[in-house]
Amino acid sequence: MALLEVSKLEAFYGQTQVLRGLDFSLEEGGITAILGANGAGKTTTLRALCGMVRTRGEVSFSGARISSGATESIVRHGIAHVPEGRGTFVRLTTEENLRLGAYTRKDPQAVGEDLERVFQYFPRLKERRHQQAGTLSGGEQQMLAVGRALMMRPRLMLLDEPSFGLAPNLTEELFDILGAINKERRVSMLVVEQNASLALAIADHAYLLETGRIVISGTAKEIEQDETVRKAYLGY
Amino acid sequence: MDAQLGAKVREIAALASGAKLSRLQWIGIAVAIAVGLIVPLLVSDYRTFQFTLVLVYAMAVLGLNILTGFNGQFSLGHSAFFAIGAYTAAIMMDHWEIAYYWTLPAAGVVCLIAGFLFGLPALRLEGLYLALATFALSIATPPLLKYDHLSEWTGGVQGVVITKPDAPFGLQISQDNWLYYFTFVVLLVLYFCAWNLLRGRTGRALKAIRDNPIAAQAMGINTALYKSLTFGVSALYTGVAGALGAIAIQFVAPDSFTFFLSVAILVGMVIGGIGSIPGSIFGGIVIVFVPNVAEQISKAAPWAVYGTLLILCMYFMPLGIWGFIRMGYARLTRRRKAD
Amino acid sequence: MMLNRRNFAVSAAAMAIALAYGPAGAAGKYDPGASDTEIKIGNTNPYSGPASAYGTIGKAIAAYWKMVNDNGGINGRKINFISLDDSYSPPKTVEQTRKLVEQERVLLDFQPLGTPTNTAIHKYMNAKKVPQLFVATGAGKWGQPKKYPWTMGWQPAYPGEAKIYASYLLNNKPDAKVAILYQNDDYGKDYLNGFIAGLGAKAKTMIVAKESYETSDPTVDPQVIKLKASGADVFFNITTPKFAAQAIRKVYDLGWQPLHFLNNVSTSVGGVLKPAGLEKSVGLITTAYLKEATDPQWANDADMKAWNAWMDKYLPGGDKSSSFNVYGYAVSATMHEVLKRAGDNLTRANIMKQAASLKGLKVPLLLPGITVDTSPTDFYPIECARLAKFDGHKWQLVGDVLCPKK
Amino acid sequence: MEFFLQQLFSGLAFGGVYACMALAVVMIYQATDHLNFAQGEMAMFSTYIAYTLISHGVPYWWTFLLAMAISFVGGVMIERIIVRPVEGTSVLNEVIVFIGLLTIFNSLAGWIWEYTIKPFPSPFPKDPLFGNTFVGTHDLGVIGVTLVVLFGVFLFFRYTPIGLAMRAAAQDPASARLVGIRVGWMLALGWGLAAAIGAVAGILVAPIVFLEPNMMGSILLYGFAGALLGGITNPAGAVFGGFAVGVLETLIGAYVSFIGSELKLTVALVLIIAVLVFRPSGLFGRVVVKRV
Repeated sequence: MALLEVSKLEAFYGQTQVLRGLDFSLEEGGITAILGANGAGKTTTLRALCGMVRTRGEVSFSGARISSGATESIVRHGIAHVPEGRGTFVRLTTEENLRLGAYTRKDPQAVGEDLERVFQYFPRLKERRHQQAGTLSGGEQQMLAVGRALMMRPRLMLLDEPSFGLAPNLTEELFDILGAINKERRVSMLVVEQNASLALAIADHAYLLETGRIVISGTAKEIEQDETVRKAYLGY
Repeated sequence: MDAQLGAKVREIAALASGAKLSRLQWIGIAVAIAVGLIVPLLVSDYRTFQFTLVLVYAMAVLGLNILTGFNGQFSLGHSAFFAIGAYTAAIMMDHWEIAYYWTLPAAGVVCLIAGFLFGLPALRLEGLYLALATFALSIATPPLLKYDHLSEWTGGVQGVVITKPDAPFGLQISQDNWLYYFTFVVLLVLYFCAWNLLRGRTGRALKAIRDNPIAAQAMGINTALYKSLTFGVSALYTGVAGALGAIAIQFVAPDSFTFFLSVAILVGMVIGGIGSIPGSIFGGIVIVFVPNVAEQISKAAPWAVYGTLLILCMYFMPLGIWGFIRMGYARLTRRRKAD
Repeated sequence: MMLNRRNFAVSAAAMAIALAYGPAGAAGKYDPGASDTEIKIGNTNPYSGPASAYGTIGKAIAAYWKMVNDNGGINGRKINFISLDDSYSPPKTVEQTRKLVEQERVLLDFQPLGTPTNTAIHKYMNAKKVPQLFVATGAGKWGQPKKYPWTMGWQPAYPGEAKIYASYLLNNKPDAKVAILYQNDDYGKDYLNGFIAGLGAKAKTMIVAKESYETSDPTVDPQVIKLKASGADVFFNITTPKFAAQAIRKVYDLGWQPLHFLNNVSTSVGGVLKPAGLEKSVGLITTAYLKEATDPQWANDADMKAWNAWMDKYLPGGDKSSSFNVYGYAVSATMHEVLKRAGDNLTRANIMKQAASLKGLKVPLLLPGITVDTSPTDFYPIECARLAKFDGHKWQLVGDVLCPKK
Repeated sequence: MEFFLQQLFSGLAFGGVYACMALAVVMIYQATDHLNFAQGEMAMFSTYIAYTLISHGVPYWWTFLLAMAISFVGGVMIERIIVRPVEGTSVLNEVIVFIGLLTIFNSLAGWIWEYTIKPFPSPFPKDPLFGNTFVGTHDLGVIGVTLVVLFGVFLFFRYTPIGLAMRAAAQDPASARLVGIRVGWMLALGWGLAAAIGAVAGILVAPIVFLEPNMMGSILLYGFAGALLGGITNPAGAVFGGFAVGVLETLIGAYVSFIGSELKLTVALVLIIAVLVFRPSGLFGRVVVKRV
């Protein structure tokens, strides 16, 4: 059975319908990429999974029905969302931001260990652990967001444009770390990316979204070979 | 970020085209003016006097609305400008025996300057800090009016008593009716000016500043000047209202211009409808009549009723009375179209 | 509201008799607000806002008229007492007073409360020729029969009271150094100016310090410290109850022991001295014209017994230690007498005429020796008072009745 | 010198009161990102509840704790029942609801307990410590209790997960939800805590200014000023700000003769605003660098 099962998912902003019935699933331990142009509904898909927009349809996570729940209840199932714009708590320190990631956990000792592990992944954050998070650079805030998500010990991470605003070398580093996390800790990931080649490089499955519908789906390899995808999104 | 900025610019540009009035709006305005003209003929002098106060407070609410609704700044200090206007009128009439109608432009100019000067330092303050600064202004007003060295002009703690004007040209109408019509005309003129100002270039600039100060600056709008000027114009409206209020009440005293007046104007604005010119009339009605309704419901604890009414208003009309009316109208027309 | 059936029966009977024999025959002369069966009386009071403490007076007055009505009214007419809330805001007072006069069409405006509020309607009431009677303020400006024939005060005017203290000082302590604390409004200034006038030429040398406060101040402690530092040995305390209590306590806590005059506004034992601390209030001197309800010396006083019974019946749960309730009762009793004397001639002019011809009227709850006196040229009903000294339990009356020099 | 010390201590004593109120203000700001104009009246109402408990013979410190507990529950309920429907509509709508709450509490207190001033007991000895004439024991007590409460608040926000969650929820509700924080309850909790601290402030203030429905009016205003002066995001700064406002106001009144008592408040406020113009986040507020 798949970890995440989505059927007929629709989402609305006010009166405007953005998602028009998505059906997809995600295997435990896998990385799935969602590709698409601006406004195709990629970010909305992630937000819909977390109950941050008005939705219709079914979403079940590891067998439990999570659609129609409140955001804070949904994430307590073990879904960590790294949102667009990173969602940094700018007035809190780096460490406080990270600790908030573990807010729902009841094992303080393990939380301490996890904090150290995040600092191992992102040594820059350790240097700045007592600094106000608002003063971090864009790249550092992106790391902070990923680190905060890890602190939850999630079973599924939803990553919204992790490469946004990062210098190419930083992006590569980040994706290496994401790949490592996926392998070491068996964390499943759903990645939304503009940079399709980057996403397809670490994903094993991918979906292409156009105006709120899935138009192409398959393994990352298949998608990479697809004519339209190559022309429109990979640029060769 | 770029996308957002672009959207903002487009939105600002779109505002320019939507500035014409529809036929329905013309009819609405005509009806409102007709009602305004007929009212004093139908009711007693006392009611006319009350409606004069409604117009006066509507003017003050409009003043605050220009600041808050169109510029995103909010003020707890408008009682100060109301007081400056009122005292300007009272001192001119009492000390120099100048005719009442000359006091309005004078009050307006004095308040424009006062508001502009206050607006300059206020520029650097935002949100809560601006609230504190304006609040300080309204707290400081009564003691300043009582200040010994000014008491030759202000009458100190005693205040100034002034005389209500008679109708000119031998018109056979009561003082109250005359003052009502006078206020009504002033209000119409000020409404027209506000509408003209806000739909034109200036209005677009103001809205741009409110919605996205950075983008506005990028478009070459002198944010600082506009913001201070808005403060001045807002004070001007409130000051003229203060002058008319003083003439209607025939008395100015420090106790008339406490912090609670500022609160009343703010309440009137929010319940009337933020950022809406017609809404301010409802604001005036709220300021004058809601306390009376509260008192009628309970003499033991009128404020408890008043507070409850305020909260209920916010529950059922979060966009204010004018927003409520517009939404009701929109729903009605939509239903009609569906049929 | 429990209705006592027997009382109801009695008053119903009284009403029937009154209707049968009362105004009939002598067909009354009436102005708006009066009729064979009813007299409409208007009033404004702060029932909301920061001055609502005074609203107690309005409630007491309403309770008084209820009692009058239960006992058959005045000359067979019921009193219809309409009291409106003005929040102590002059513009609202104007609006509400116009409502009373023009819409409710009351015969007269009784006890509107506050100096700025009454100032706002002063001109209007006189232009409309509607009595503005026994206003609830002690400012000096309410007794000008020539200029304002329709306005009259009631309680001793503030300047007059201040003059009593001044002459006491001139007689007993001519070398005094006086420090003054006053509220920065016309109430405070009236006292201050009356006091300066009372001291006359010596005011300049005798007054060594004066400090004011605003009602929005949370405390007057800093002012008291400053006054003490002036080296004064007399302290004239012109403050409203809350600030009076603060000042009394601070004076004591600072170890300052001046001759301490406390204005009559704040002499309530229950409402001021007890909160300040009775032991800290020993030695205070004030003027009094009303009996203090908590004072044991009046325990068997007939008026006080009647007042207690009235409180129990008409203001159950009301604060018996509040001097406002005594005040409201006494001033209403004065109005009661005026209306009684007006008989069936209930015109506004006759009401003013009756109000301006009270001679040696003994109103319930006034101190022995204090009477209400008016004439067409004297619109100050109560002018005299007695000095009283606080002994730690009650106000001890000292000496004779004193009247300010004119 | 004696005069100066007396003025200084008088300023400090009232500063303590303002500081306590400022702390409650910061508390609710930390938890809800808003200033609550009804805070003072809520504190006043709590104090009346304490007054009622004491007059029914409940011992002082039990009353203190009970009043805090009742206020906490009351604060939570007010947020859940009254404020919640307007949350997220607009700041001004919430302000109007706060003003509504203010008038309701003020009026209800006057209606239930009347407007006459009432003495409120102090738990501290009546006589000044060591027979000094500078400062009353209660005043010292106020300063002490304020500092204790400040310390408690500091520990709570800094070291407990729930304190951290409250700050997060106030700053960025959407992100807070994403880490599983129940934002609605954090707001309610903030209201409850602020009400409880307000109760402390009221109980401490009442013996000084006397208990009456309007007692907190001006104190809340000074509390706001203090909180903003010190930095609305910083509890310790707010406490400092409260003390500063008290001392500043007193000393200006005492030493600048042409200002005197008449305009001291005005001048104090102008000074505060001047400070804010140059330090817009308050003396000790953290400057937030926003990267776009």
